[in-house]
Amino acid sequence: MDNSTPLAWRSLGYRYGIVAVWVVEFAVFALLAPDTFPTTANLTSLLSSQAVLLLLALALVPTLVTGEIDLSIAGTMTVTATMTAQLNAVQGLSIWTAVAVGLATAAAVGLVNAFLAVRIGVESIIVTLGMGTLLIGLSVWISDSLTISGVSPALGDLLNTPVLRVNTAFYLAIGVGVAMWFVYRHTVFGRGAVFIGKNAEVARLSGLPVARTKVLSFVATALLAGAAGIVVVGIAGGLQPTSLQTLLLPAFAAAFLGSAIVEPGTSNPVGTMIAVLFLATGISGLVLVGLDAWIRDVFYGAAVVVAVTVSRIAAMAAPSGRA
Amino acid sequence: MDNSTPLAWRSLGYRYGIVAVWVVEFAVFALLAPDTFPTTANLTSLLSSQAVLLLLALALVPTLVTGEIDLSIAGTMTVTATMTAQLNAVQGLSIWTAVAVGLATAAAVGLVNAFLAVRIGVESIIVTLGMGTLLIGLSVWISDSLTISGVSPALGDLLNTPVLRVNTAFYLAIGVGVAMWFVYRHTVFGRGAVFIGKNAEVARLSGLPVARTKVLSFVATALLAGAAGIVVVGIAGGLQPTSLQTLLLPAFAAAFLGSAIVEPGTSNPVGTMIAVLFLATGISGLVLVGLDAWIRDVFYGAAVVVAVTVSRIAAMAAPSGRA
Amino acid sequence: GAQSQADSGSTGSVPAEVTASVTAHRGPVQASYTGSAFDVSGLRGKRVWWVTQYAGNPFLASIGRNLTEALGSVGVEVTTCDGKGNPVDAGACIRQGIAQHADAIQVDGPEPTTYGESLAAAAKAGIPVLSGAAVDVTTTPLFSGLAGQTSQPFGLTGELAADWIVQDSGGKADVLFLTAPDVVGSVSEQKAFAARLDRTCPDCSLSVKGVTLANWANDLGPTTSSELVKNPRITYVVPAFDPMTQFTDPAILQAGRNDVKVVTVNGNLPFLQELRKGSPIKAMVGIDLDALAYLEADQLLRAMAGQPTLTKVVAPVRIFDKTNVGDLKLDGKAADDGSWYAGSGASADLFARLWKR
Amino acid sequence: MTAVITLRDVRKSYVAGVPVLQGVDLDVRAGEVTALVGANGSGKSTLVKILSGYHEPDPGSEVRFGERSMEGRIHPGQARAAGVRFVHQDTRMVAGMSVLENLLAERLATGSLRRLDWPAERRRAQAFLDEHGIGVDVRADAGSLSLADAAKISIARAAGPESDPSLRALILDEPTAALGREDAGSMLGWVRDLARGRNVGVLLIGHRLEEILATADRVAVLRSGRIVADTPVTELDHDRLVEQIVGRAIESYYPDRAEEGSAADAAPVLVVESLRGGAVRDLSFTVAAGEILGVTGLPGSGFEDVPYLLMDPRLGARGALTVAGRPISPGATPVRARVQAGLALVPADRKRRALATTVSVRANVAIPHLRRFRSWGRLSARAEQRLASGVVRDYAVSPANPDVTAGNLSGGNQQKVVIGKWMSTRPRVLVVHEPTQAVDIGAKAEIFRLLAYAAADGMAAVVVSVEYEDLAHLCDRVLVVGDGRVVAELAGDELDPESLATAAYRSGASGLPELAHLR
Ligand SMILES: Nc1ncnc2c1ncn2[C@@H]1O[C@H](COP(=O)(O)OP(=O)(O)OP(=O)(O)O)[C@@H](O)[C@H]1O
Ligand SMILES: Nc1ncnc2c1ncn2[C@@H]1O[C@H](COP(=O)(O)OP(=O)(O)OP(=O)(O)O)[C@@H](O)[C@H]1O
Ligand SMILES: [Mg+2]
Ligand SMILES: [Mg+2]
Repeated sequence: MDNSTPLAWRSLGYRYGIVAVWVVEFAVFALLAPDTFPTTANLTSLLSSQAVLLLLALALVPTLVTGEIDLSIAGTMTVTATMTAQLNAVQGLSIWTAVAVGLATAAAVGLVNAFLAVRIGVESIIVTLGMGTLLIGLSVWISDSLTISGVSPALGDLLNTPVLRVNTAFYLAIGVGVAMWFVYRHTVFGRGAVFIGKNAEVARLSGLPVARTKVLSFVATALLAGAAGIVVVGIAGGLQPTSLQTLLLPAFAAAFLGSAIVEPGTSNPVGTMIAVLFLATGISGLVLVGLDAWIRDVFYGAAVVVAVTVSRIAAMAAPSGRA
Repeated sequence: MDNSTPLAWRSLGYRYGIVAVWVVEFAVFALLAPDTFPTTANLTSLLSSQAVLLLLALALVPTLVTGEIDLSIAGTMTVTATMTAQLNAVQGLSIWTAVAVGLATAAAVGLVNAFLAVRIGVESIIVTLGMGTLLIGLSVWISDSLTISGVSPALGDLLNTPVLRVNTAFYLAIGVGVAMWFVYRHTVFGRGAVFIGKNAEVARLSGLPVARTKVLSFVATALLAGAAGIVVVGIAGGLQPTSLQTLLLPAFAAAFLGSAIVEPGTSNPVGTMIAVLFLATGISGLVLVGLDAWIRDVFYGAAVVVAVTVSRIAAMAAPSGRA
Repeated sequence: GAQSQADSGSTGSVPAEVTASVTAHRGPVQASYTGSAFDVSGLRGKRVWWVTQYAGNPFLASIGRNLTEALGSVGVEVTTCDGKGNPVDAGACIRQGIAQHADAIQVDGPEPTTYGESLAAAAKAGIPVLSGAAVDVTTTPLFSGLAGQTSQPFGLTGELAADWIVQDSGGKADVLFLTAPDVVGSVSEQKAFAARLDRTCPDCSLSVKGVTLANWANDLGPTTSSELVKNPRITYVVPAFDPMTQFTDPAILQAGRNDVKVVTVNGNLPFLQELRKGSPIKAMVGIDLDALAYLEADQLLRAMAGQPTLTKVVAPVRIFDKTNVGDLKLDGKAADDGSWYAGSGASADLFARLWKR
Repeated sequence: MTAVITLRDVRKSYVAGVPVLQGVDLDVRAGEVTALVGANGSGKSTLVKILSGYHEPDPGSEVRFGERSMEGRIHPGQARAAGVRFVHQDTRMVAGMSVLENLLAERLATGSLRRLDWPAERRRAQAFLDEHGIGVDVRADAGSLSLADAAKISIARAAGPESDPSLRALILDEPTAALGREDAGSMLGWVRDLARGRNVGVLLIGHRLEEILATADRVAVLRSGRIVADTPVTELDHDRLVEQIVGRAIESYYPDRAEEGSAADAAPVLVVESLRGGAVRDLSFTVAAGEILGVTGLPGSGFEDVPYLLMDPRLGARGALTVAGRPISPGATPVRARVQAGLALVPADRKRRALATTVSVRANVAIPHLRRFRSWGRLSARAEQRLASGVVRDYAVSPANPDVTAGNLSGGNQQKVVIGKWMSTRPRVLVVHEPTQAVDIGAKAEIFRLLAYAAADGMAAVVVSVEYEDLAHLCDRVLVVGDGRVVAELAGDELDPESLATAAYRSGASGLPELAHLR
């Protein structure tokens, strides 16, 4: 074992290999659609449209890091969005009050998940799966099974204002991601959370606040999912409550893909953001090249499978690899 | 704790508690809709409609038992159904050949999943997530983005024939479940698989064929998902390839709920079948009581959360409970 | 809403208007259009962004194919973008269209309110956005920010379904109507159906059940069979859209009810084939997707040419049942060229005359 | 005598350029017990895992089971077919499955679809356990077994029933690490008879030399990847063996402690009042700063629960605790508060409770220190690196690289990391459970020295162990626990291994160990 070189320098290959793939992907589309794909306009609009998925995928990180999983993010996102839209557009509350209430709801959901998963000890994958469906139902009830329209443009204006031709929502999402990167890489809380994810019992007997950390993580996940919901309301201006469920799998695809890179084996914010943009680049490119819709699904699926497989193989080849 | 009482007899309470809940559920609906719910007509048609979900939920058991997870079942189901329908209705192959090819496709998918998850060692939750999306795309391609109809009635006749007013498809699904119960409860292979699921490391040191067992499990899961797809085609006589994805979460809800009962902590066929029927009973009851559509989601979600939580609490209270 | 069974003993009667309406709509459609001719020569080479709610939806896919053909005929090229069933991806598609300086954007499926903000952005960029196959344009005013709208006549399809049932049942039918509450079109269809039934059939009863899109595969079956058990007198089941029959028909069989007749809407090829085979589907209100696509094309061209758009135009519909389904040529080509309605290529010819090259 | 296992020039390196085994030659002969000893990390377990087919030997290595010679990676099936059975280092029974199924593990290996006749299997298995005097219900959850019972069962499982003729060789990797002297003695006696009686070749790996000398016929010593000595036990004594293992003589294994008196009258830092929970009925004691207190007893007497009752609120112990003046409610106060008060616990169950095996040594060592930082303060990677390197150095962990994945360390080196991790927090009270299990003779002396050093520095230590010898030499006082209460307290001149053993046995009502309740 080459013990002199630190892990960090070894294995650059499989930690950032995806970036190389990304570059190739970019080049290919630039060749196939030279005058539409590699244009500022296209790329800025590409980025501007990723805020929601970025936030939703990042939302998964806190729970995944601590070794839990939250399948209710789509539901949390929906209920927050519905609350906010309904209170503002229908009940006539100020948009900011509505947003506050929406986020409070999200936090409450996170607390319930945490209570069941951490205090009671139900497997989080199960309890959150149920919770997700339950929340969709509640959202439909809240919205009275109607499509909500007429949300105050104030929110949209805030989120859609272009800065360097990219909307503020995108910067918001990236900002969140960077903050998370700092927390998980450089703070006690973050490092503790990661360790807990590796072996909760050892962490507990070493005095780490396992339960508290997990509870906070569930709440953080819920709040971020809620934030994604609010961005949806903002950039759409209206909402059809049942329409957000289809974002669940893409969010997980990105989060999982992200956990295979940068810090392989641990869900991490930077990897997640890269994954989201990597996948979005592909979709955008395919549209411009003008291929059939089904190819997008194939690409999306294949991208995840291949990327993860490659990074796994590289990891095994790398000197630090284990039997 | 008292080690002198056997596993099997201890804890009947939380192993079969759900059955009690089921009875209550039944009673409640019987009270609310006395002359419609508890009728043979209702119950038989209820059962007849569950074959697909039963098979799909049972499909999850083999992989879950060995500590893996397969999120591609909906995709596998879709591609199998599409293959079969397309080959028979459009290409004009005999229905049985088409079924055979369909199942072969499913098996192939299972092998690919197994190769990536077991041999390469990619986390199964990630690789199968990608695989699922990929397969949906392929299905749309195979079906040429069209809805397929005109599948030979021979298959439908076989699966729809009522026996004691319940269709044969249901008995097929139950038969599969019972066979699986026997395998996982009473055979060397089955208990070996469970053992591997509990601790693959020790299993491997004890010389259990971990890799082989997992590969077989992935294939079994894929084949069962494929079977579910074929039942869909048979019962409906046609198929819109993209219409089956939404069965993924209900199948997991049932499988997870099932893993909390009968043999708590281990995914098991009997529990899974009970869970499917428990949830279906609720849906049917709600329709008859005549409540809004959204209540259905609330019930579905709440049922999973509550049932699992209760069984968990009972498990902790039970003498064998361990924190 | 269901209505009273008060005089359910008496034998129903069939109002003349119903018989008239059914007979009228059984016959082939006359291709007609109120729009004036205008010059499209300047539009050659323009690019239209077609945003579909969900590429996996065959109904929308067919519109897409026809739209591409229609616009292609005047040298306008179409780029397809998949909204993947959620407002985020749909919004992304619209943004991309704007970024690519598309000359017009056609959004088929989503309700305009769910992309209102994107409309603002498009307006800033001076790109017209048109809505299609979303809301019933005969009853819904143009959403602010839209340059035009088209749709199938959701209301009418509902009424025709009602008429067929009233006539078929001799004015005495018990009906189960299945909607997708999260698809507004299906609700318009159901409301019109109910109103029509109310007016034309005092002895009929109606019960309505909703199953959200995401639960079709899991719930349509049990919901249907349970309702049939609950009210055994039901002999007509009306799924708002024909793809629902994939799940309702088996349930009807499983409920052991071969006396139940299914009447549905859209007229996708496979379900017309079912109808001909004599499955539970006994009547189908078909929508001329070729015409619908040409109407969309026409609105798009007008918008791009700076002409005023017509905001209440809808696709022609036709009732199919055993009396006329036999005459149809049931294959993929016919499904896309309007053969079943005003005749093969009718729309193409009609608009070729209106679009001056 | 025929060799049932023959090893010639067996080589293995996990990582290119870092050989672990550099050409091992060894015979395991039928009917005798061959002992394999060596320092931590010398490659013993690696050798075992090659024989069991878990790892593949490097090309050129030659392994023969009887006459059959194995090519490349040995298939587990081949080993089983050749009648070679294993007990691997710290592999617990699988929790969540019945003891019965754990016993059947080898059989499950066939993976066939044959029906298991549970009631029959149960009867057979129960009889089998009784035959070895193991008082456990086969339907019990294996997760509820004490380490001792688990160890005994896994040995019995490997040997199979008397009736089983196929057994040729039995390979035991530190089988008695978790057992008390007496249990170990009887178990090894049984192993010895088995070798003779059923003409089986036994390869016994361990660090307790007196056990080795008492059991083995031949002792092979593994050092730096080679067999450096292979001597009939008759020509060996303890010191010569030690010399062979560490390459030098160790003059004393035990540090000479400062005068006990001084420690005893120092202020108590740990005060335990009527502690109750698990098998502990009522326990009160105090430990003074600089004092090393031993706690021992027979398995099941409750003494092995003491460490966890002190540290883990989940066990809901009752009574009163004071650590360095801070009151602690045994059943309520969170672990972190106890750690902050200066309490530290080194559990015996390494893989489950002491070490996160999938992360680096560095991360493991850093964990208890994280609390030192302001909870949102930025972590200093350098400080962390310094800390980890320090521990690796002071405790001679090999390989000496804090970035190694902890699970890749040898058993003993893992133990060193755990102890170092806690020592580096400079605790006021250190509670250690079997601190030297799986640790080689050299490291053992080192660990004792560091304990004594820390004590001299004012730390109070509670050493919970069944190693009477060590306790007698290391501790100022030793409490002997019987039936959940203190039955004897030995100190000063009356404190010697023999009197500890006798006290322990007088306490145990019957000779038959009961189950330990908390694991
Ligand atoms: N999976 C692995 N990957 C890399 N290195 C390993 C692995 N397993 C063991 N090693 C290294 O091989 C060497 C020998 O380990 P092994 O477990 O065989 O020692 P041992 O003789 O059993 O020690 P102990 O007496 O402490 O159990 C150690 O340096 C260890 O770090
Ligand atoms: N995995 C096991 N470990 C130990 N004993 C078992 C195991 N499985 C079954 N047994 C015992 O064998 C007997 C027969 O097994 P069987 O599974 O038929 O019992 P059961 O009552 O049917 O259990 P279940 O109702 O959970 O299927 C049971 O009484 C049980 O005590
Ligand atoms: Mg049984
Ligand atoms: Mg070892």
